[in-house]
Amino acid sequence: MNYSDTSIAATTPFLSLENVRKTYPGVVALDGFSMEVRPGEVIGLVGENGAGKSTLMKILGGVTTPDTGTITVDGTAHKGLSVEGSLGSGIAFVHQELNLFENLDVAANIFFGREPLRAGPLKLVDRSRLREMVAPLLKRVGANFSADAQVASLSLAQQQMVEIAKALSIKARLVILDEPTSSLPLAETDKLLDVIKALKADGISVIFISHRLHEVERVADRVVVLRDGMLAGTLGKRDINHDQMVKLMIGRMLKEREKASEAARAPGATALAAKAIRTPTYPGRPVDLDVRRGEILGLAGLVGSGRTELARVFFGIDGSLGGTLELDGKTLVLGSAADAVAQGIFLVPEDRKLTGILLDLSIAQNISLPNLPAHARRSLVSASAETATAEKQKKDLGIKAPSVQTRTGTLSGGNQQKVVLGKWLAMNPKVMILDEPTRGIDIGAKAEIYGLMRALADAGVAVLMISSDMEEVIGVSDRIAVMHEGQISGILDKDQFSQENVLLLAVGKQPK
Amino acid sequence: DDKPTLAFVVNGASDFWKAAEAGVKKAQGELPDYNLELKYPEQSSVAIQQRLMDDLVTAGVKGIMVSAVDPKTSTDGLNKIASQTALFTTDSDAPQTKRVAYIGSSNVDAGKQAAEIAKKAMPNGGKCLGFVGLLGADNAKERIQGMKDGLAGTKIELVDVRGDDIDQARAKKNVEDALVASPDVTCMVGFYSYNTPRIYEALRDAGKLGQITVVGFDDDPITLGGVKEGTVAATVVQQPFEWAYQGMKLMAAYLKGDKSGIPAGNLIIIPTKIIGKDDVDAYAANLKAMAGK
Amino acid sequence: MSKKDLGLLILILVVGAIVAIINPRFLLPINLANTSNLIGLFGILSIGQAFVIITGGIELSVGSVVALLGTLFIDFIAVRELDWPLAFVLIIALGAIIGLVHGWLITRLKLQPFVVTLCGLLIYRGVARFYTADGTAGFAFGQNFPELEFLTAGRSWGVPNSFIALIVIAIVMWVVLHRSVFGRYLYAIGKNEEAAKYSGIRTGRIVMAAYVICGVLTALSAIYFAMYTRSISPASHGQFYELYAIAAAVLGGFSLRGGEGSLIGVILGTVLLQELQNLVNLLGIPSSLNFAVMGGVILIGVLVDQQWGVFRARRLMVDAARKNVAGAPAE
Amino acid sequence: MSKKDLGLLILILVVGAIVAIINPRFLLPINLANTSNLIGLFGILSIGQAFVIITGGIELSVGSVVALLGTLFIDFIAVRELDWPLAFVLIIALGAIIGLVHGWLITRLKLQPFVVTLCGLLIYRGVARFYTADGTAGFAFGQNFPELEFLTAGRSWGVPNSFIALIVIAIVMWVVLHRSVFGRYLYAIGKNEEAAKYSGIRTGRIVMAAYVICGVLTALSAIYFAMYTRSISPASHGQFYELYAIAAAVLGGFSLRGGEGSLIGVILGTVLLQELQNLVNLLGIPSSLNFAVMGGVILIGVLVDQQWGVFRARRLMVDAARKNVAGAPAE
Ligand SMILES: Nc1ncnc2c1ncn2[C@@H]1O[C@H](COP(=O)(O)OP(=O)(O)OP(=O)(O)O)[C@@H](O)[C@H]1O
Ligand SMILES: Nc1ncnc2c1ncn2[C@@H]1O[C@H](COP(=O)(O)OP(=O)(O)OP(=O)(O)O)[C@@H](O)[C@H]1O
Ligand SMILES: [Mg+2]
Ligand SMILES: [Mg+2]
Repeated sequence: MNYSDTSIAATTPFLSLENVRKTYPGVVALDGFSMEVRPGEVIGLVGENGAGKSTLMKILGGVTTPDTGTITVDGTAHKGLSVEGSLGSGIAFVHQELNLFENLDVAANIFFGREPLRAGPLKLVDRSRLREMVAPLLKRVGANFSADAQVASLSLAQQQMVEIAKALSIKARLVILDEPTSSLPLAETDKLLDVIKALKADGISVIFISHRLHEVERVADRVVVLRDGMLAGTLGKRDINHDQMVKLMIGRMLKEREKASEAARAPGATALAAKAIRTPTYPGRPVDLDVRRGEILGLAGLVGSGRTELARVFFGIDGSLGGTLELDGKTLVLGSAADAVAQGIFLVPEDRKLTGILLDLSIAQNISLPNLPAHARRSLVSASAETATAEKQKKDLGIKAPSVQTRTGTLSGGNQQKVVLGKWLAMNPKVMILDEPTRGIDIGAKAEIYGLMRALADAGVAVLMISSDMEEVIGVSDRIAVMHEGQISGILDKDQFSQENVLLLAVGKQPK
Repeated sequence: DDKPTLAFVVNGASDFWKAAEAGVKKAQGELPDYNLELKYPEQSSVAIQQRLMDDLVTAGVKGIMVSAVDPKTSTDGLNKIASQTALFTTDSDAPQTKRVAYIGSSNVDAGKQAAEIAKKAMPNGGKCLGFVGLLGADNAKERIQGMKDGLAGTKIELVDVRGDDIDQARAKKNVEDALVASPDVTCMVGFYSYNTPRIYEALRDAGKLGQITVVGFDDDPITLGGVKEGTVAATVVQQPFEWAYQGMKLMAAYLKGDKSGIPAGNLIIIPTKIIGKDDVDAYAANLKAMAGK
Repeated sequence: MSKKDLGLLILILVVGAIVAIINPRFLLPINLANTSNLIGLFGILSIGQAFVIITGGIELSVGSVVALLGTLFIDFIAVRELDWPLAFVLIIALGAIIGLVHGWLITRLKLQPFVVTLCGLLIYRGVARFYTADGTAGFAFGQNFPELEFLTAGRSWGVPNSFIALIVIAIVMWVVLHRSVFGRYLYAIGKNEEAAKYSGIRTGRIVMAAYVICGVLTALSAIYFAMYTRSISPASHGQFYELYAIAAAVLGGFSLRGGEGSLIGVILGTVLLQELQNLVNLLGIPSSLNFAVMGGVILIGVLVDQQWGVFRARRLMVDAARKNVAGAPAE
Repeated sequence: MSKKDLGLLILILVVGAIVAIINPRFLLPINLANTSNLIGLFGILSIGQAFVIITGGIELSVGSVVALLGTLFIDFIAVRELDWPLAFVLIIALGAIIGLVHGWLITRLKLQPFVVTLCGLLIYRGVARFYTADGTAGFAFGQNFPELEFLTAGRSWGVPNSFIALIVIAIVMWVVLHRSVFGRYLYAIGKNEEAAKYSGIRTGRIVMAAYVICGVLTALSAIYFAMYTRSISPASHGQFYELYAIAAAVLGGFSLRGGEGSLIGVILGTVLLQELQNLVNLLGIPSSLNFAVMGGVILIGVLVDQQWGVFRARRLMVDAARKNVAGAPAE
């Protein structure tokens, strides 16, 4: 083992996995995997979509049990853990999918299942002590909301902070974070990484799963790489770097991001234009923005700056409270998403499982759904037309699945995202809006999606990409619009691109 | 207005009570000093009827004539009403309560009359099947018992009675199923007012009209039509019109202090009648006249 | 035909065989005709319900609508003496309007289907009772409508026309539900309405259409029921028919969460329920146990189906594990 | 008290005031006592239902359980002459067992609550009817149980003891639902059962406990109803009571999707429903319209609540817009 930090190497492992194997019908999610976790160690766990990271964490969290193999916690060997068993041995878990109760307040969520009780047999919640216990936790994660706030009123990022506070609240010995930063941009991510360091200082181990490799580089003591359910390799502190991780993950080096697109492009005509549009969340802040044909317009901003809201208005999900939309110079009235789709305005939404795809339908059925009449003769669906369209998208996008009849719910996150893209690419987009298109997507698939966006732009489509990933915004966009509290605070052209400028605009200041 | 109100509370929504409504109407014409009303509980259940009467008492009703949903076991509830207003019973009696009097007919006697019809129509004996809404209801039990008593010692037998929970689709299907299950049945009895028409229609659909003796109760238009046609042997009719008409007048007199109308046993029996082919026209005409049509 | 449907069919045949052995008169053509008549009536009702259930909704007012529209139909032709085809069209239109109002309240005003249709259950029966002043709507003796009676209560080649109507409706609705674009939308909405909306489907209209279909089919069966009983006491007519319809759908493999179920399933569910009712009468079981038998069979049916699903999933899992383990060394 | 509850309370008072003006006898102590007695009976039932609804479930068998357990209770003490405290305990235990079985079928065998309790609705009434052979269970003339009668149908200081029982139960249940860990888990499960499971909560047990609570409270109210009517025809006793209970909960702000509602709400819902029934009788509205009035008021109540929410959200938005625009130049 290549431990750089000898003090950690010397300690006995808190937890070890040996030869763990987990299969789902038709899929080997984990195949003879072994690893160990020592006290005070931060392990970065990386791997492509579907490599088995979440499966591994679900086994540690007691949500599923492995087919074979042993899990040793504190010297005791188990065939599998239960949720209570896992919690009991000090394993705290922030799931990839959020697990909060919208109808309860923040405090109730953080200490859910471990409420301080008042004396007496009735098991009444001691509400004042609960509040006392929550306050320092919220402070630690840098929350900008109160302990009494209903979770339903928080943004996705704020909810993620609640999840992290919850993990901290357990006197944990191991904290597992499954893509905690996937919806955390900029400042919040830094805060989280600080929290991880503080945990380490307290002797608590952390397993940190992320597709943002630079974050892993910053905090990990050791990186474990998964590939196809197997251990592809382990990197010690000194060996952790972007290229090494990528090589282990996908088995080859990734070419440098093509700089070809650097060449100045003649901007196309304006495709979608917003004139003084007011979104329901920021009704007092009119937005002016135009997306041109043949460009990728990046939309950056802090958490809750109103980008998703704007996208929802562009896609006809929410009505605007004022202003006008224009498509190719003609006024556009959108009563529903159907109207937008009819005009060739498509949205790849931020919340894939809730709004992006139907998990119970097959890949083919998902892809044909927005354009079903075209796959039908006399209103009757033609299965062969459906399959043909889906096969094409599967091939073009490299969707990894046994067949196009596979249930979408069994695919890994990245492949699900490709299905969402596929359903729009099968039609003729004029304007393509992508809200956090690479959220939770591995580096290989990311590159493919960037390529796809570029190809779309080259074909004359207006692409609007909302992203909280700074590298992505700067690397992919032709222009960057930045939002601040519901308004466009500035637009940067390629020669003005810099992290600093985006950040300044995002907090409402002028760029240099 | 300050006129005292008298209420006639029935045991559930049914066409049977339409005649009583006519009786109440006629009595109203003769009792201008009173407000007369007829009340249907929204469901045929003890709790709901009890509540309706409680509310009527609250609303200041001076006298109530009730066809209790379950008189035998509602003694306390009825007594509570009787302590606050003049309570009369009709349709089925509650002799153990403090009700002033009962006006109505005897279901047992009605059952016996049904037996008479059957005996007359089938001198050589036969096998009868009965159909009824609620097997457990008192009026059903008494009619069935009366008929069985009446048939005792003859070669006619009431072999089974099928219930339908007042679902007319089931009532008709029950007859259809009975025709299949018991081909040897020679007579059918409809104990509730809608049962006889359903028997009539099922027999007509099966082409068995006239081959099976039908004994009816009450005076549904289809039943009377069948009687006239000769396909229903005869029907036993009660006279809810008379109960209501006489009852309301009696109650009004009683409230004025005139107790002469109440006989010694506190029972005023208005006998049921057998309506056969010969009486049916006169009876139907009379019905029409009473309803004021 | 799915495995689920096949299982139900086998159950129906087994029960039928047992009843036929105990009482061979079960198989008499007249009995089969009588029962298939009721299958027709309840089947039409249940198909309507199924269209609503597939969207994740529920229609509890079915029984009250049967009472209200049946009362109006008889009143129109027997008392007001409208031509029956006109009355027929009016009633169907009323059914569509009721469906439209329910759909509108549910999709536009975002009320819960259970609440809307529960209120409908209470209101429509009340209106029907008020309309007849708690009396009965029925034909006078000898009032006849030969064509209407033939179409609704008559028989062709010994088969009740109501059953033939059910078959025709079932075939059309099978195509609509399982082959058409509209049917696919219904399933999609039942599975995940949000995602369907984000795919550009006008979910509001589709759901509304489902309630209208339910309203129309309910109106149609209301006419059939009216012509079957030929007399309606609004206080009790059609009571609990919504439960029959829901039970048929559930037995037929529909999930009340939406997005699951087949048209053949709901028909088979109806057949089983009517077979049970017939059985109670033919075997001389006390009528009081009628509902209990129905409840018991539904429970057992759903339980077996569920446990069978669990068993199959488990076996699949074990198979997968075995295959994968076996295959491992060869890799 | 939440705003929703307050709105409901105001509605109750306004309706009461109007009725009192039209017919001052509405305020007679005897009328208030009669009505509050029924509020007590239905309130206990509705609280039980509320505990199930909060988990996202539903209990449709309530009316049938009231019939079955009421029949058994009267049979136990009037015919079998058990001591009433023993009979009381037996009935409550039976209620708990019914709840346990439902909870078990729902949580362990993963059946849908609607299906399980629909079967219960059919089965229990059937059993009750079979038990009495479709007869009536009632007391013989002169059979008296002074203590039992005092506790169930008696009054203390003019207040019906059933109402006092409701108040006591409501207070206890308020603490359980709104202050205890168990109550918090119920809300959590109603909103997101998966997440509750991931938090290490034994959701199965909690849900089962909710059904047991519902069973016990239903059993208790079954005894109260039995002692109120003193006679039970199992074919009709308690019919539709599940709808009353569900309607009270819905009026009180419960969502059938689970995770929403307050104990005060369900009590106020019960009060409003009983007030409406009282009103129909007192104002001489035809009883046939009773259910229609109930349905209409529930629909309007839910609509107003829903539209009020939409309106408030919109006003909030407009306010925000105005404030922001006004503030803009100053920046
Ligand atoms: N419940 C399930 N049923 C069937 N297959 C599953 C299930 N859960 C996961 N899988 C499969 O197991 C494999 C591993 O999935 P897992 O979620 O662990 O990947 P991951 O590494 O977390 O990917 P991502 O980065 O996209 O989150 C994938 O092929 C996935 O399709
Ligand atoms: N349903 C809601 N109710 C109340 N506030 C909301 C709701 N949805 C969003 N918000 C708030 O509106 C603001 C804008 O949210 P939006 O999701 O559009 O932002 P965003 O820039 O896309 O950020 P994110 O990165 O969180 O997606 C945030 O402050 C968020 O908290
Ligand atoms: Mg994952
Ligand atoms: Mg967003």
